[in-house]
Amino acid sequence: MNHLPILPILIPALAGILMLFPTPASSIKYQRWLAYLSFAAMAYVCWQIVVSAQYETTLYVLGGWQPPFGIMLLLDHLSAIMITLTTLLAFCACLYGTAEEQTTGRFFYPLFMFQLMGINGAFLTGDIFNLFVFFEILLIASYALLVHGGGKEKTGAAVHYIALNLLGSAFFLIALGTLYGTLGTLNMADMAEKVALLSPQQQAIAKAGGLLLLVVFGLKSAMLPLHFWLPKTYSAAAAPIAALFAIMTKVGLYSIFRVFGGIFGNDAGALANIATPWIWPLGIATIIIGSIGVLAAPSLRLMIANVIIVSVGTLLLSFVINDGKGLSAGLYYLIHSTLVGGALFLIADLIRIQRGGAQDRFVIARSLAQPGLIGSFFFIAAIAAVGLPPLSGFVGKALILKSVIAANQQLWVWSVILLGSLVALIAFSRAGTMLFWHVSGAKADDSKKAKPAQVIAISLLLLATPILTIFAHPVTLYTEQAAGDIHNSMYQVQDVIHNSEKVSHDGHH
Amino acid sequence: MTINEIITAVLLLIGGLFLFIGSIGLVRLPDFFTRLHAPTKASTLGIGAVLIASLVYFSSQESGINIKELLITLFIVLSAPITAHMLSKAALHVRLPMQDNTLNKDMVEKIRNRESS
Amino acid sequence: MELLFAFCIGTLTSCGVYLTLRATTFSFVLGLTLLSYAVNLFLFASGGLMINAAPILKTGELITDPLPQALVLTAIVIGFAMTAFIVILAMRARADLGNDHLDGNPPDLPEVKRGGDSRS
Amino acid sequence: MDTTNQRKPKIRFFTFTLLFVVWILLTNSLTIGNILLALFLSASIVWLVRDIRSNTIRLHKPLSIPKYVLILFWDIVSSNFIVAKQVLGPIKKLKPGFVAVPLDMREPIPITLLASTVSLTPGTVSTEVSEDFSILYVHALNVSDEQALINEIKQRYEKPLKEIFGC
Amino acid sequence: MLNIVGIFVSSLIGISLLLNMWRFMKGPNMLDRVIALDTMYINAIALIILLGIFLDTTLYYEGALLIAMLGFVSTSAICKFVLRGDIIE
Amino acid sequence: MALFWVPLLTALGSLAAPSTLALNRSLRLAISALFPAAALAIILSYTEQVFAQESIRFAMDWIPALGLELSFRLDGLAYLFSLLILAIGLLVMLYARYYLSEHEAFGRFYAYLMLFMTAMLGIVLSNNVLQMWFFWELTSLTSFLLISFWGHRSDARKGARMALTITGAGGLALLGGLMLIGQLVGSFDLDVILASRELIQGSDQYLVILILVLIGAFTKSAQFPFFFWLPHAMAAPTPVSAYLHSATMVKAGIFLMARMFPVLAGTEAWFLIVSITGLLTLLIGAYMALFKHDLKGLLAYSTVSHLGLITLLLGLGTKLGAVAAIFHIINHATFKASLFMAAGIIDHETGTRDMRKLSGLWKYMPQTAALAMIASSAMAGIPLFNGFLSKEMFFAETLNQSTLGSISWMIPVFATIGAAFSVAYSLRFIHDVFFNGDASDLPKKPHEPPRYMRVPVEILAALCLIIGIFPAAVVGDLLKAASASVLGDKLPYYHLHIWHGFNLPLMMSAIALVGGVALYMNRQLLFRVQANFTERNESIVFDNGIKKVRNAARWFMQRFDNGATQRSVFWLLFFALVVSLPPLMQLNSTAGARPQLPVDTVMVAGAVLLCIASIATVIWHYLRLLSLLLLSVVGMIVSLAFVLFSAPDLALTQLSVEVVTIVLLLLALYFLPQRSRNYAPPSLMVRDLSVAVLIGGVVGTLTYAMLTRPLDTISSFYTENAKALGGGTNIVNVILVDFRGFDTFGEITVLAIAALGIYKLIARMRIFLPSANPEGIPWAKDKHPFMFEVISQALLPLALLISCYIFLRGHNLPGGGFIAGLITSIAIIQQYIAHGNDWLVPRIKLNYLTLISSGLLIAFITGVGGFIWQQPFLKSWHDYIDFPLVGKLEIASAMGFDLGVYLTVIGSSMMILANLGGLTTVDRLRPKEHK
Ligand code: NA
Ligand code: NA
Repeated sequence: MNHLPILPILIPALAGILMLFPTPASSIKYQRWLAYLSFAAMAYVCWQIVVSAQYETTLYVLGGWQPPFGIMLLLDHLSAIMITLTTLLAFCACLYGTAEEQTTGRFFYPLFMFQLMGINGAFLTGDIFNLFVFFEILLIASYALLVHGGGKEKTGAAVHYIALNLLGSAFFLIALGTLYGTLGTLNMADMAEKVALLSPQQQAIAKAGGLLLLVVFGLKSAMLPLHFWLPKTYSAAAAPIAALFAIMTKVGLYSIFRVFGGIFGNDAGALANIATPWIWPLGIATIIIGSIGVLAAPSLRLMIANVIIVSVGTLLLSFVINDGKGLSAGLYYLIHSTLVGGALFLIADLIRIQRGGAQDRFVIARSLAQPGLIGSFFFIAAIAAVGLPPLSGFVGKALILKSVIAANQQLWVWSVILLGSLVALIAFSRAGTMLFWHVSGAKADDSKKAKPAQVIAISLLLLATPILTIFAHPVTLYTEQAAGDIHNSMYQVQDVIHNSEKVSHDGHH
Repeated sequence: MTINEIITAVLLLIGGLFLFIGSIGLVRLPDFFTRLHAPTKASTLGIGAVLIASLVYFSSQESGINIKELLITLFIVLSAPITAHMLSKAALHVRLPMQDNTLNKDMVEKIRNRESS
Repeated sequence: MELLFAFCIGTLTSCGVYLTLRATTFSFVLGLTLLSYAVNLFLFASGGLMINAAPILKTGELITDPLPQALVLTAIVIGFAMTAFIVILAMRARADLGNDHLDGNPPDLPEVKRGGDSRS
Repeated sequence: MDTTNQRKPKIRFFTFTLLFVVWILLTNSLTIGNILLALFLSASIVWLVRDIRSNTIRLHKPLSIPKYVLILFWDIVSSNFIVAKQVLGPIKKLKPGFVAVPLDMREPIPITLLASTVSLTPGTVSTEVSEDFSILYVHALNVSDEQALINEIKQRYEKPLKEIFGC
Repeated sequence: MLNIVGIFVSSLIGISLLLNMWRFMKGPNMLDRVIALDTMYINAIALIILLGIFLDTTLYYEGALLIAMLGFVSTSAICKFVLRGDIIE
Repeated sequence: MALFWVPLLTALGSLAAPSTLALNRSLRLAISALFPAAALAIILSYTEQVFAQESIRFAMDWIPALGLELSFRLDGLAYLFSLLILAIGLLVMLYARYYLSEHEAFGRFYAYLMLFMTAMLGIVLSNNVLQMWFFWELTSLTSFLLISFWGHRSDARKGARMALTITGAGGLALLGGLMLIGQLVGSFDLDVILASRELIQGSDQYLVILILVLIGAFTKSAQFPFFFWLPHAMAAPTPVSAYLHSATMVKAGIFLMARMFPVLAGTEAWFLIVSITGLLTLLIGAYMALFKHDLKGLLAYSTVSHLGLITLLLGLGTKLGAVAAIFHIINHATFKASLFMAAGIIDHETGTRDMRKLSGLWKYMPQTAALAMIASSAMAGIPLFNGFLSKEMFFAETLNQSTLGSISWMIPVFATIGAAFSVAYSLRFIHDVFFNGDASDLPKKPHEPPRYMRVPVEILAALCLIIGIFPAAVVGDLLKAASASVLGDKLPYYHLHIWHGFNLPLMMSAIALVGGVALYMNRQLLFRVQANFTERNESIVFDNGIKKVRNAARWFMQRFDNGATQRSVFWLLFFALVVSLPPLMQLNSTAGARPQLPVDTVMVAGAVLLCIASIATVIWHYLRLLSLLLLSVVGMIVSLAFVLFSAPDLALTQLSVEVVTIVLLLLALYFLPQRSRNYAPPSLMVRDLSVAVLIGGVVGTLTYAMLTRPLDTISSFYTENAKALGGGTNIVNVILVDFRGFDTFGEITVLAIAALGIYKLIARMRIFLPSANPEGIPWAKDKHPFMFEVISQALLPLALLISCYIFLRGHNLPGGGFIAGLITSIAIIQQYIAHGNDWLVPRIKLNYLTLISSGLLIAFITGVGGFIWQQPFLKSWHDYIDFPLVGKLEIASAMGFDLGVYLTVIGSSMMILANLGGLTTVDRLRPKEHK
């Protein structure tokens, strides 16, 4: 029995559970070691997962109940990428948090672990209702983490974020009800098969349900006009949390890929690609609004949040470009933008801490305690984020640009992506010069110097971007497989379903 | 039509009627304190008759004695008076108006403060 | 019956949605609660409506679709957790921000007059 | 709070028996397994709630309980009909009012039972008990004779309760 | 005959519920509404029992039991709220 | 392979300077310089092959998905540029050694400089246009670092940002152009692209490609209208200006035009765009240069002008023009770099670059003056200096075209005017600085610079002379090789001689010379004319432009996203409506074929109650306690509906959750205002109402459409196997703990996390505790009514027993861990309400957190139990075991799982409620009568 697919869910879950038991006096220390231990285990699991997905797609049937009756996990290239990415990002964020955030409120580590459990689960599950459950896990954990540390700003942002997401969950359930009420199944691959067989009247109902899922996932991924929560939330959250949240929009995007590529994909008959006509204009608009937000942002964190919105728009486009053939490029860009986004939030936090009362606002303030170190971090991250050589942002954007073939798509995609980069360039150069060089006479506060854990965390994240550039070839090979898996894994599960229908259940022991 | 069924039907009718009368009382009675009496009817004879009807009906079948009805009754009998007590406490506390012809109206402040004489 | 059921769900949804659009946290919670009733009923209905067909196995009886029921159960529990969280958050917001406006900073509008029951 | 240690087991035993019987009736099964389970559950629950008890009392004449219950039952039925007539008849003729019933008992449990009894019989509701447990304030739907009502409550309900609890 | 009685009684209870609702809407005080709600709970219990007889099943009785148990909790909590504001103090 | 080392060496060199902190400067310079020197040696080693018009290539796979490979090519043009980059780079490094003061970050400067060198080499050596772009943008970045080297200065920051923005924007346009070419040709390989002239020029995308590529080139080479960044880049240290802004980076655009010349040039569009841009740049630069008082400003505009000249030459599209352009690239690099260095020396030694303050320096630094005079003569195009030769070629070319038709004569005329200005500003540079009276009030007492600081200038000035006198011998082969790589094998006939006889170009030169001197003599007049125009500071204009854009963005964002939650909520709902309405319109009838259930009085009554209650909630939502009661009504009806439609488990769950929610809301309500304010104007309410009704309509329609259509689901599997495989008769419960136990595992995790989160929220919450109800009546004195206490205590054991019953039967009959857990919680909560926190806490001895973690752990362990038998997570197991005395009992792993659920539910709900309840107990202001 190969338990590999479920380990990314169980390891953080177990760690989180164990952290809740009453422990000896230094319980934070105990929790931290548990966290490190589980990250070490996860590192090994990720390695195994990446290798395993390379030569086969693994189905994990929970409780031994064959699809479509039981819940099923799906380990393919796509989920392998997402899990590994999450683990890396989460490790760095967690490491950063050991410097300070672990003690600014209770349950930092357990919530972090549960958050991971939710995210990993969402990436692995092949069952749409189970996806809902994991969404809720990651959401409730994110709510709790968002208010970590306390304060007005966080509370206000949390109200906004949670209010929207609760409504989103309501629509998720309506969508699920509609889909179950027409397709009569919850396994995504089974749904994919049954979608094509619907009668015209049922198609209309299923389409409404399917498109409601776009609302849900669009909200999570911060697609226009559902993106309003993002700047507020990300800029209010404690730094390691904000960094971890960089993966949250990707959960929404991932779900869009899986559901609208897999269930309502090219094989869905009359309901094929139902989301595409919506994603096109909205993706473009997301980039535009994000870019305007980048320009308008009065503080670094707000600016980064808007940069993330731009990347969301870009990723949305990568999904619809050329009927899904741009997705491989999109996945490369997804890896890049997640890690860089996370790094940027951590860097912004160091800047905020060292600049005193001015925080990360673009106003004249005291000099940073470590301008050289943080400046270099910022410069590298900015290059990557803008999409300039020699870092991975350039590769990602170029890959996406290259994947556009049709002339009318080219005009739109190229102009918004390139203009978006220009805006980012302007904004980042302004931000950098403002924060690092435009300093008042006030003395730098040396007591606020970055702690080693923080520096290591940021370095690790930033290290990823040159590595992604240098090893772009193997990475793109993997993402190509992953993009293909959106369809291939569905076929594979469908085969299993057909075969298990023939073979009678081998029962219990 | 067995005897059990007839008893059941009669009890159901009684129960239904008293539940109905209780609800009418709730509508008709003039002030809060008089309305407080309405649910006691419903929660005693009304629901009681229905529960006994059920007890009778199911005991005729071979599923054995069903005490869930008794348990429900127990709960209602124990809790309804307390509900009424708490409600009237609360009503006295917020000084709800009562009908002018209420006897011993002057006693109200005393009751409210739980004085003894 | 189905029409009546659908109408009730529609009404619940409308009321819930309207309340979630109000400006105070409490109204939002109210709306959300109504909406989750609607959603739960909706999800429940996705398996069809049947009377006297509880999904408890006896012999040879008609049984309604048990799956939506299991889903609704999960949804109810999760909904409860979420409601609890936002209720406490609303309290926290009032404590931190000083009022119960959804945004913590109410627009400077004169209060719109309202009729109706003033007692609470 | 508990006044003596001897009283506690009695209440516990009463609760235990009640739980045991209820369980057996609920599950409607007399297998050894179920009996063991019933014993285990009843004992555990009694043990779990052992501290959650602020008032306790000894049953003096437990055998009078059935008689009391029968009286109560009869009163409920009869007064239901009386009150039904009042409710359906002309409302304006009703003379609602508060009545103070002086109490002879001072223990919380019997008083609670008395008050409950009063409330259960339609037409009267126990609204409050004075702080020193000396007066039970009752609201009645129709008070034709204040003293008669007081006497009825004392005679019909308080007296048997006093007997049962021996106070 | 039991069927006819059942339909009649259930209609009676249905109307009772509507009457309760009328009182609920009319008020005039919050506590009047609480009584109305409490009476509704009683009627709901009756309705469930009736349905059980009607469908010849005891599957739904726990529902009635729960209403009996829980109705008390919520009603008393509301009273406590009116009395003290803080229900757990 | 060796070619690959050229950029790599300089890249490695950038690490050398910063990593040799301990050594002295000269040594550090020497070590650093080794790297470019080695690179130069490699380039030079290919001289023979290049002059023989061979191309040296090196290629390595990198990102095939992108069509990007590491691919280098050394041909004549690349050779020429590499030479310039490395040789002048070395000179600049030497010069900078003396230019930078002691406290400045020497290592960092060298690192940036050599990174820049790498980028430039990358551009010129690339044999893949994408790779070329890669390095192209790197030059923008590194030049940003170099210009902003003195980041504490506002002009440096602004200049750097402006340069980055303009060249970066151009770079993005270029990327677009190159991608288009790549798609058109099917490859980014330069060899392939250069062989695709017909394909590209014949494509209907040609014009787009041309414009995009030219935007890239023009921004980089400071062509009109993008030239303004260059003068502001002069805020950079002078070595940077000498290197980037005269010799190398600004030539990258020229290089690009030369590189793409074979495929893009020769069309009408090319000619019109490039030549007119070049001409305008030439004139404006020359004119502006004359009016700059800043030495470097003068040189910057002069550079602009000369870049315009080269562009114009390339724009003419003739082969000879291209040769002349390449020749002028060489010449301009030599004289302009040396002039910048001279200006740097002057600045360094006098402390100012303002020509109004400088004068008579001849006396103090005659050697520098002499060198500057040589270089300016070259710039002015005086015979014997190299600038003269290329200028003559330029004049000749302007005469040789007729593309503008009857107004073609304008080009040579304007060229001559430009040349005259060139003479004038060169004269000004020399006369105003070195002569023109005596120096007064200079910040420093001027003297000659350190010996070795002058060496680079000497070398470059010497080159100006040598090339000017022996052009063919010195640069003949180089020029030929470079031209050949642009123009192919058939080079036009040209000769590099110092003397071409009396001809029209010479006439033009003479006119320019005389005109230039005249212009300079009458400069005061010109200055006065110019003074009438307010001087545009492009930096301010640019800044204001950006600021305007930013303000517009801010204005827009404030309107679009005012941060209001309500607006976001509205958008969400609106979007949901917009996506779901169209499909429903395709539904031609709402009702389907499935038979429907009949309606009776009770159902109608229930529906009426539900609708009234929910609408009343809307109407009275601002009366909070009332809305709570209404919610209870709705909840009750919903539970009844579950009962009616055969869902006993749901009814039980709904009921218990309902009560817990009410208790929770009551607890919360104590701390919240009792009434809501209404903030919405009527118009907004109408809008909200419409959206609400429409969404309700959509959901209702969906419900009806769904309910009335036949459906085939997977659920028969559960019905058939619940008993046999799941070991239970309550199918819903079997699904929850077995078939879909994983959902339940997630669900209790959600509950647990919610409890943790709420604990966090409650911690350190500062709350407002009202001391009286909203009507002003103080709270009742009787905290715990005794009758309530008595009955609550009596009910507790019963409630617990019932919860056990519900728990144990759950697998076969309605019930289960969740409901049982909630019942237990409610029973405990009831005790809290009756007795209060203080009384109960010491008596209840439950650690809710431990309860949660134990519950989760039990569920977890039940789940992983199957691992031992090689079974998947949550593999269930059940069997009948014969116990002695007791008999056969069914034991199922699902029970363990359900126990986990049970404990977690109790722990979570109690943690939420008890903590919230306890919130007031600690610091509650106790009323006076309670002592
Ligand atoms: Na409290
Ligand atoms: Na001068």
